[in-house]
Amino acid sequence: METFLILASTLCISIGVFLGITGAVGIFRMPNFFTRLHAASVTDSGCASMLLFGLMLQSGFTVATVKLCFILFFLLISSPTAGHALSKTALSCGAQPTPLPREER
Amino acid sequence: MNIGAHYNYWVAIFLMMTGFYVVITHGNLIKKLVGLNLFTTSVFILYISLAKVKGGTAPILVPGVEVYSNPLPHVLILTAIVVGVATTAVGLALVLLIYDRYGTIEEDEIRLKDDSL
Amino acid sequence: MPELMNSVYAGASLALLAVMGTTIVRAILGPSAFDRVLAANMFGTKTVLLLSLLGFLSGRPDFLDIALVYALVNFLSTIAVLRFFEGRPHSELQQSPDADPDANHSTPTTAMEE
Amino acid sequence: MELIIDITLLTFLGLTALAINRIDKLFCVIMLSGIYSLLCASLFVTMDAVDVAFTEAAVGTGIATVLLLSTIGATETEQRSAPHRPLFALLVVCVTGAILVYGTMDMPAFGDPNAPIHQHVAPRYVQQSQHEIGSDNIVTSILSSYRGFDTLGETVVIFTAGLAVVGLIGFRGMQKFGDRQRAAGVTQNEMEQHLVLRIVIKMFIPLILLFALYVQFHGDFGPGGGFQAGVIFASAFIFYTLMSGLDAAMRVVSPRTLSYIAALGVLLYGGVGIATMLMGGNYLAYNVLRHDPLHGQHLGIFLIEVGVGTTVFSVMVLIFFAFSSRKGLRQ
Repeated sequence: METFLILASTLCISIGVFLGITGAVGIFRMPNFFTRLHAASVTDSGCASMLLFGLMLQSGFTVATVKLCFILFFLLISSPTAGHALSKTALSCGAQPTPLPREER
Repeated sequence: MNIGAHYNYWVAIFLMMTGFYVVITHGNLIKKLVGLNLFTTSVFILYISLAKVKGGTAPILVPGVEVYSNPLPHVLILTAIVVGVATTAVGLALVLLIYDRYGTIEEDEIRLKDDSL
Repeated sequence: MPELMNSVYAGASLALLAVMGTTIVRAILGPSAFDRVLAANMFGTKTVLLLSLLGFLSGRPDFLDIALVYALVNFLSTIAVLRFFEGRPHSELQQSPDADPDANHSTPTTAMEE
Repeated sequence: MELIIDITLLTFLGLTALAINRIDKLFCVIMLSGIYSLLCASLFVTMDAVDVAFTEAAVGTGIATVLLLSTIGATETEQRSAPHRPLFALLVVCVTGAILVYGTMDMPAFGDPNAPIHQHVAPRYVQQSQHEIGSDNIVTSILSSYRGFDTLGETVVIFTAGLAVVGLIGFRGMQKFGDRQRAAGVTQNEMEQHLVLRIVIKMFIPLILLFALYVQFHGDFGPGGGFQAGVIFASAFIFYTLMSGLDAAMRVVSPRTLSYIAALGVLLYGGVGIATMLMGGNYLAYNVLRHDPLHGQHLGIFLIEVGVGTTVFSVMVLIFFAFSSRKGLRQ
């Protein structure tokens, strides 16, 4: 049982970290703001939830799990909201999601 | 481990000097305040580095742990942070007032306007 | 077995540090103001995760309150930044294409706001 | 392992500081200083200073960023002057830095348990505070009991800073808000565009208030206390102001009430000291408050933490109100 828990949480944390790195590559390599926003906001929630879930498996039924749940809840709501508001503000300030040249698509 | 022995202090000094440089070279008042913040924070880092005990843990008592980091610098810095922000707020209020009077927050232009009076 | 878990935490923290480094580079490079906000926001989220991991790594996971405060504060500053943006033309927020500070200083800047 | 994380974070700090120096868009400087203070706070956690990290995150990243943003919103968003005599300054800075680095050569190594700082006073706090104060969090014990007088000073400083900000910039320009809004072409339903944001923030505000109370009253057992709780409580009000506008926020709690609350906090703190004197003890020696010294300590710490919390909360909200009446941030 313990081995299974360790395996499961290792798997979850690895997936989370992988998603995080994907987001980092996206935010670094993508050509303009809206594509970067896409890369960051899509991976952000996934990374956070997998990582925190992996940690929850390790902490068992303790106060730490409850706090992790709160953090997860907060991140899952606030980070998409921030992404949404950011893109909306960018649009209203006049930043246009320009189409990429064909070879970069 | 030899790099680690003094690295914290050196980075703290580097940050302090960066803040110092920002304060003395840049004429923009807000940037000066940000530089002053860098300076303050470097002092915080220095103090907290001094408080660290190798193998110790956060100074909140738990059964079975004997080694704790030194809590005294933590207390000093905790209050210093809040006071630092309060003073930053006063500084920013002064910047707003200066902008009201002079219409600029650049030191050179303020001095020019002072001279032309 | 705890050693194995510890190395997992350690590896994950290092990877998160790398991610944070990338976002810092993006925040420094810009080019537009929104990119910086995006990078700062992502940096905050990753800091929250790093802190949770650090709690487990040091064996005292009861300090997760701090991670919660980080999440809160990160959201607060992002919202404040967005309120700051509203009603400002995009051109004012755009970093000039060359990142060389000396070149920026020599060019006459755009008119003051209002 | 911790050393690697420590060194990496410090290197990031250095990078950020250099970037702050180079960039002349003030907005970007502020974004970077937000990142800088988050980095600092993570560093404090790796160096075991959880309470400090708590405060730095709430105050440095939250309040300072918001205040800086509203200032540049009300003034200028760009630095227009070139660095003043950069080479000379660089020389001065390098020489000073070199002298300081030379000074560190005599300092004990990082984390050395035999360093002089760990030999005096600190062992007493670590070993005795449990019996003398009865609180798990040694930082709270020192902050509010051993060095309660010091903290009283800090609270008064914060109170004074709040008074100074209100005295300097006040809440002027508020009647003109409608005019300026029309001049800027802002329609009334602008906020309705941000429906998602509005609903999310509305949902978060009670949770934040609850969390602040938890931090306030949990300070004996974990990281937290009056300073942090006050700032978190204030951040709920800042959220509300950002969402519904300054006028609405001032209807919830007016600046006049806030200044009364701030004074009340300081008064409570000082009053506990007077009470201990009247009951035959020294100033702020809580042992005499109850028959059992430990209960007395608990009561005293509880009261002064409440005093600190209310003062910090109301001063932060007051300062934020004063700054946002300048319309640097659109509400």
